[in-house]
Amino acid sequence: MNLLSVNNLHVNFHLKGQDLPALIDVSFTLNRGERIAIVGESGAGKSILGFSIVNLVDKPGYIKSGSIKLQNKEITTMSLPQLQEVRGKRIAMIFQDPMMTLNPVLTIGVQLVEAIRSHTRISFKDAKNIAIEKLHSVQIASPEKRFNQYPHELSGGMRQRVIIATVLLLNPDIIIADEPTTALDVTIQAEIIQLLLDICRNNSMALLLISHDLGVVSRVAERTIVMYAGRVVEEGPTLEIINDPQHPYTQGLLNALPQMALPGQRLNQIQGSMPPLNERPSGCAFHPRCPYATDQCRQQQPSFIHSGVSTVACFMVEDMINDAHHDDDEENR
Amino acid sequence: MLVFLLRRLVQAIFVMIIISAISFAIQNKLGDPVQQHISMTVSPTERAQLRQELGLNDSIVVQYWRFAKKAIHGDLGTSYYYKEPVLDVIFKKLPATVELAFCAIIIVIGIATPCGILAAIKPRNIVSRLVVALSTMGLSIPIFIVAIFLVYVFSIKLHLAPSFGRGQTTNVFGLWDSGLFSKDGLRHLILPSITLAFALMPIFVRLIRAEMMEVLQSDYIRFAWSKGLPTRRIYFIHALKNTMLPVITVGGIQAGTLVAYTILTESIFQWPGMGFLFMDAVSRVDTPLIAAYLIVVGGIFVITNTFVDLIYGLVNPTVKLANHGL
Amino acid sequence: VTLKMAFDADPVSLDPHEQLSEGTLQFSHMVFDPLVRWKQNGQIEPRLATHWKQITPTTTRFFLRKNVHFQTGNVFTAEDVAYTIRRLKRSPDFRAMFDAIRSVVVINKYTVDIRSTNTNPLLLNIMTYVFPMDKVFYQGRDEIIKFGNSFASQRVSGTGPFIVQEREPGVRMVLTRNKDYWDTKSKGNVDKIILTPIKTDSTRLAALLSGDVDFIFPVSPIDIERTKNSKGIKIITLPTGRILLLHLNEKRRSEFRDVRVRRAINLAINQQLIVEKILRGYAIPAGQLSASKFLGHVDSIKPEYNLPKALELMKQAGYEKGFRVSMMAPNNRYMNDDKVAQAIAAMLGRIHITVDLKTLPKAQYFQQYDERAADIMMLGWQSDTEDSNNLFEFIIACQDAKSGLGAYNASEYCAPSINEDIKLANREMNPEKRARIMQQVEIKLHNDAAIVPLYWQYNTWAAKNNLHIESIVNDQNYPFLGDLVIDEK
Amino acid sequence: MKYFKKDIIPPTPNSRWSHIWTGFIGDKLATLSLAIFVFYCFVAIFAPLLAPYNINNPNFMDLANAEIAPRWISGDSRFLLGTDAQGRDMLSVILYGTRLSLTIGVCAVLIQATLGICIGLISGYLGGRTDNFLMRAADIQLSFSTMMVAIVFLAIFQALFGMAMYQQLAMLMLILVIGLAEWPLFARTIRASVLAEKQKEYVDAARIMGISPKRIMFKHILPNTLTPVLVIFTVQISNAIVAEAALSFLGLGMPANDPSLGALISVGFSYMFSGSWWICVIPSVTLIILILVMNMLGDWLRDHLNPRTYKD
Amino acid sequence: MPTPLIQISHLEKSFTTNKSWFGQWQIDRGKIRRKIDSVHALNGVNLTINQGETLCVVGETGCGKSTLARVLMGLTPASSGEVHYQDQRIDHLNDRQRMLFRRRMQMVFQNPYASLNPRMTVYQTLSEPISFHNPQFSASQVDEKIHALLESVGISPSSMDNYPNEFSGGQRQRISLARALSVEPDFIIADEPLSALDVSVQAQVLNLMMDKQEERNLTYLFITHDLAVVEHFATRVAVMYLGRVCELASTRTLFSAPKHPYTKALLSAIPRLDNNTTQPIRLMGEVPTQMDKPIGCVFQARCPYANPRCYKESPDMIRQPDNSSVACHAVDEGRL
Ligand SMILES: Nc1ncnc2c1ncn2[C@@H]1O[C@H](COP(=O)(O)OP(=O)(O)OP(=O)(O)O)[C@@H](O)[C@H]1O
Ligand SMILES: Nc1ncnc2c1ncn2[C@@H]1O[C@H](COP(=O)(O)OP(=O)(O)OP(=O)(O)O)[C@@H](O)[C@H]1O
Ligand SMILES: [Mg+2]
Ligand SMILES: [Mg+2]
Repeated sequence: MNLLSVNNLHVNFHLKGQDLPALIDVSFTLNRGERIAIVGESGAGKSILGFSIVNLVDKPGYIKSGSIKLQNKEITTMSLPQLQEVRGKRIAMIFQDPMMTLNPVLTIGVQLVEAIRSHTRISFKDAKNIAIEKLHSVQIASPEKRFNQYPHELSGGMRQRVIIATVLLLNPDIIIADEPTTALDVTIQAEIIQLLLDICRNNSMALLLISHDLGVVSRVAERTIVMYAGRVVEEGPTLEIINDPQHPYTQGLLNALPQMALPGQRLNQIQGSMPPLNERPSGCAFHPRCPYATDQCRQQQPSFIHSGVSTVACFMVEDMINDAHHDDDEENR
Repeated sequence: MLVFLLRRLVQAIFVMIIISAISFAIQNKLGDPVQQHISMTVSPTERAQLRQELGLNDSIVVQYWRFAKKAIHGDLGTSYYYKEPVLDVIFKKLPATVELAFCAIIIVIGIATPCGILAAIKPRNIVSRLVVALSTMGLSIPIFIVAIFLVYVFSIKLHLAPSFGRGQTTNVFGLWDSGLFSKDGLRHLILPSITLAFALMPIFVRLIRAEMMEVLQSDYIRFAWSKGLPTRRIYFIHALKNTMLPVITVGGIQAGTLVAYTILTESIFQWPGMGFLFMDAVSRVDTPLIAAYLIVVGGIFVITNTFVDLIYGLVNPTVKLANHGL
Repeated sequence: VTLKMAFDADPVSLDPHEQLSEGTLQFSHMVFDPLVRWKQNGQIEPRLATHWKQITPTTTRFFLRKNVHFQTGNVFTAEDVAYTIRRLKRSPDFRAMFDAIRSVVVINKYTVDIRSTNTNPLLLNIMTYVFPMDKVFYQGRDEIIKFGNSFASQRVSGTGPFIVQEREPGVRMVLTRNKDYWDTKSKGNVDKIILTPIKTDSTRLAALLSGDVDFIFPVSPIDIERTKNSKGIKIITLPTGRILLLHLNEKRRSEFRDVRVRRAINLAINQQLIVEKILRGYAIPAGQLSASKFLGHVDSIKPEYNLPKALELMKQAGYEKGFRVSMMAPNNRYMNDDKVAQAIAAMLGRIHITVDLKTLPKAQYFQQYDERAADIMMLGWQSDTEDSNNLFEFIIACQDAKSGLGAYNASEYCAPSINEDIKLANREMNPEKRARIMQQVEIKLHNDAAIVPLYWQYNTWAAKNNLHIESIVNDQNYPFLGDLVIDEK
Repeated sequence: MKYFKKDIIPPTPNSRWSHIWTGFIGDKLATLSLAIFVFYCFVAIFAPLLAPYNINNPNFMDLANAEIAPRWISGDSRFLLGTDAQGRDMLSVILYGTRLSLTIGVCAVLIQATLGICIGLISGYLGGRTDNFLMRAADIQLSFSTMMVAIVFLAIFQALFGMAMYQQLAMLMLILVIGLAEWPLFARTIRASVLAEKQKEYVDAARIMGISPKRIMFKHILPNTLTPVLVIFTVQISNAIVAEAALSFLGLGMPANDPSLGALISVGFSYMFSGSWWICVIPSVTLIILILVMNMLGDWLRDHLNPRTYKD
Repeated sequence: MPTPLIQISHLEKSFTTNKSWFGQWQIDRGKIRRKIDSVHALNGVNLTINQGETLCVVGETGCGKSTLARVLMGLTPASSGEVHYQDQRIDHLNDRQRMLFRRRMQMVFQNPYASLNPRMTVYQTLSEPISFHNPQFSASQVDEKIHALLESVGISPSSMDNYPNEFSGGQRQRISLARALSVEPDFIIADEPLSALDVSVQAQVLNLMMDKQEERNLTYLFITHDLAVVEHFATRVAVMYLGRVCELASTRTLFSAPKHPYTKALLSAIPRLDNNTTQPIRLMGEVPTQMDKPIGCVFQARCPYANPRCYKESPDMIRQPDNSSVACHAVDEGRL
């Protein structure tokens, strides 16, 4: 059984009297111990997806329809106490910016211990021991000392580690990591990623990694979901997606990487940029930037089709597969 | 810390010097003190003589110099009316004002905090909308109208609370005449403290609401939610503590407003505190007392601000006192 | 029974000679007794002096009450009277009045002779200010210090009905009944007085209405009707001799030197209307300085209002277009003083005199007054001696810094003939002759339109119904609280 | 450090002012507030034309007409809102009073704003000693509150210019005092924004171009710091009007023959319970509505412009 | 032999962090002492930038990259050291004297949302420097020039009167570049111009920069933390650590044979697409702050190869056989 299944999730934003879709018809599943990455450009709706899973979409956003099931328990309709049960204990979340994620006026220790104590009845002392142990496990030197320090006394990398330790305290089933390293240095980024990876492997936790860095994704995730303008456009095993992207957007994204061009040569750019919420085009949202766009793309939204091990939403791919089938059919005849 | 206090001391002295100079510059212009203390039938020559005795005929500079020399030894002069050293007079009235302000602050904190929080966490709730509307209204109604209205309803019509004065006081530890320990004293406190609280309440309700709303948007509150903490803990530990930071600073700034409004409140309710003393001194042209009041109030401002900074430093771990303030 | 009362002022000091003010005199009547005092009907009543006799034109013999004790227990004797008067002559505030007395001679333990410098028709009036002090108690430490502490300002021993128990200046004063008070005939039954000074009219009234105090003074005319209508509260009003008037400064303004202009101004101001509207009828419109109970009062002079005539006079004087003047008035000294001033400014507008009115708190006003800072200034004057001549001396006599004459003459009007009359009246012992002299002055003033009389104020007290204040208040506002009877419920 | 997400969330593409305007029209309360405020301004500007009586006419104040109740009570058709204790037509007096109050409020806040903006700009841009000194001065000034400052300053002014002169200058004095008393609020807000703006790279870009500091300060930075000023502005006007009212109550405001709303209230106060309630109630209501409206406008702007006003 | 355009020698820069005189008094072991805290952002940087090349500067957060750029541009005065533009020393010039060089050196900033004045239209943004540096231009000439510029960076001149918030991040970065180009400079410093942009847009901007370089023979000082970009774009690379340049080499050399231990760690940390399983080299400890001027090698605290000499002696840049320069005792001693 799937640990988490998201089905036909729609999230809308109420902005200036308009009801704008930020997530459209998103579906995916996550199994125990699985590591999935969500990639896409800024504004694609990755964070919103992450927040929806713990039902933390802020006003003016709201979950319009669809379901998010954690082992058959529907999250979208849970009451607040039930949600608080799930959050932290079953699903934990790491945010992008370690500088802003820890409460500046509470010590690290308080913020760690409260997380344990609000889910299990255990004495402060025991909780402290667990916390220190976790701090140790995320490779923080002299955790006893850190325990009584305030967040501002720690560097960014250290803070992100504290956050990871917080998240690990209750051994959740799922960790959602929303761009956990964007604000950090390359060397530290590598360490944190490695840390996350090790932890997930060792404790068989499921990881939902939100990122726009394909390099990071390729290192961590088994499966990748590519999002564009609020929709999933392609989904499949990471290796497959990197080596054989199907959707023109995924292709463009990969080709634009400097690694894909010869040094000193021009890069393969995608024209234009992702439209903001209120300017999403009709049909396939990618069509204004797509080199292969047809009239059909402009008018209709492609549905998902399987292409090899991946799932893609693109008419071109659909056509190609159909053609291939056609060819097969013809050949068979 | 020491450096911080030292700095504040320098600042206090600086402020007091300026204030004493200003109060000195104006004191001649507030009226003729001699006039206030004699009958109208006293002849002009005799008045001139009295002025001479008081040293009022010397130039301002000479007078200021004389004043400053004494002030260094802690002697700010003698009140014309009370015939006692001005500082003694002021410190005798201090408890009344402190108690009034204290009660008002308690009321403000006690009401503004829950109201502000409620209005922030449940912005669409009917009660919280009412709170917001009332606080805007409160901001718009001058305090003197409020005071008279309260007196009319609660003392004249309903006879629930006395309309003036401080009532019975009991002496505590031999140095403080307190009205807080008798029923009568407390009854007398009701209307003035409500009035005074009314002057500050809207500011704080609105401030706490706005701050709380902003804090609730922040990442660390989201993270707290995602940790699955109980609602109470998120609102009252995580959010409130951060909300209080700006509230504390603004609270410090409001000290001036508080003092100004104690003047109004005390005059309306005949509350025998420093504000009343000040207005009385002005109408009696008790110039040494006026000057001393201003100086003491200046000192109080610096002290409250220092306290506020200290508290701020305690609440906010990111502040190092030595880098804060002058 | 306890009397809680709220007045607009409290005594500045416990020393009755430190300041000549209403507060001090009210206090003196509580803690001390005067030799003689005014009755409500304007007669003089014996107190510590039982009777008196004029023995020469300048000497009057006073016979004193026996068996009177001070609050210290010392016996009251003639020595105390002599001591007190000598001390009065040292007091800056009282000196002016007591200059009229040359010396005091103790004849025996209960008899004193008081010798005046000249023949003095007002000697008895002055004697109402003599509140004998305890010589044994005070002597040697009796300096009068205006701006500092003295023995007398802290400690008190009088013969009066009340003893000071507690005093917090400006906040409250508590007095208790003097058990050994000599006047056993007095029906007064007040055992304790708590006096709270309340400056603001509305607060004071609210204190009465809410039942926090029993007796207040004064009540603003605006509130009188409303107070009358409240249950269980009564109002007593009495006309006083306090005259409100305007000075038109002739030194500052050449226009005011023209009698036609002054008369026009007098005619343009409608005293009747001011009294009716602003003071709600609680004042008497005045056409002269002396109130009707004063000797100098001239019945035939009535306040006159005649706008057309005023305009005509202005025209004759060549000011048809009018002119601009400055005016000052206090805003917290007399009842509704600022409103009256404003109304007057409006009235002068009718004869095209544009008035720049400034109203100030009394503390600043009288400083400005002494500097004669505006063209028109308002003044209210209560005669200490209940006599017209006191008004003349201070208000319209030619200014003389040395003698203090004309100290408040902000018109800077100077008529030598009036000065002569004032001097004459000071010495004239025959009441009728004296009256004629003073009436002559009033007529002269009226003809000259030297000042603009406005009205005589009323005093208004309010109290709970069970207080018999009507029999103890008087137009000089020294309620004889020793005689106050309170019905117990 | 890399970039913060917050900095790079693009503002909405359509112009911010049109967005604000549409939001405004959508909000009934805000529209109503604006309408009322505009009405007040209209009244203030055209008071001389609207008032049924000319208050400068010597016949305007006639004691004989004193304390006539409003028309619906007294039936006296000459005076719609009755007359005050001096026999002045309440309507005319209130119209002029509103004009005065608003003028004082607006001018005082203009002074505050000008002073505050200049000081804040200089302080924020130059930094260092200047900044330290100015902000310390602002701290001290701020902790004294307008009322305290006003009480003291008005006394000085009264003294310096003499009473008669003060009479004529009262309005100017009030404007100056209230204007001088609250500059720190603007200064600190502006300074805070300037400090934030100064960090931004467009300032560096301008410097790299060799543009003079003065031009950078006024042409580049200043326009970007004005949003919070707009918000403070409305609220400060209401504060200034209330402050003037309170000063009038203490006897330090406008003179009685040239009354602002505050002066009208404080004069009418004694008539409150004596039957002639309208003398006090009508100006009070006028004042309260005006201030309420200003505050609501300020609130609305604050919510929608979401500026960083000075807080600590 | 490439001609040097800019020469930087022994450049140092420190910031005082407790500016107020009062704040400098601290209680230290019972005594009150005056102590000026300062951050040493640059610790003797030596660098030459050649005409027409792209020199990339990489390094950790806070190592002084931006400070270097700002000192070069004259936005912050240097504490000591010299900067030469061709033959002229420019670091000590005042605003007026620098004017000449303002036209030659320009800068593109990191945050596209902050580097354009939100209250100025594109036209205003561009016309200001143009008319400022070319007072003789008539209005129409300015217009013409702006048209040409916008077109050359791929922005439609019809959107000239729009405000920056109407453009996307990539477009803004183009406008920023247009602004830098408006004075026709020879040398452009770009301080992380891509870090705020999406991958697809990064490519657009990078392409544009390369096009312009070709067109106008520009010299770039390109600051970035994205090594993939460096590898693609740079001619030479300077690796900075705590205010010092620790390795300087041509791109090919650096990526194929990194020498300095820090460079090695850095390169190993780049996540690569090809899912190679090489473990990143872990550096010990946290990034130290530059509060106190370091003694010895700046990297000693985190260096796995540090020996006593490294703690005492600060290494100099030493030219290696393959024309790269490294500041490392270990490399010098052949231990590495
Ligand atoms: N509070 C909000 N109000 C209005 N719009 C919002 C809000 N939060 C998100 N959006 C919009 O929703 C869309 C998706 O946002 P989201 O934060 O999920 O993007 P993202 O993929 O996480 O981007 P990034 O890589 O920048 O984090 C964006 O267009 C954004 O503008
Ligand atoms: N104005 C300043 N005042 C004080 N310290 C400063 C100032 N500017 C920079 N610093 C300090 O100087 C050091 C170098 O900063 P710099 O901005 O040059 O680093 P950077 O390499 O550009 O980092 P990033 O990759 O985050 O842009 C940092 O420690 C920083 O804190
Ligand atoms: Mg995101
Ligand atoms: Mg940088």
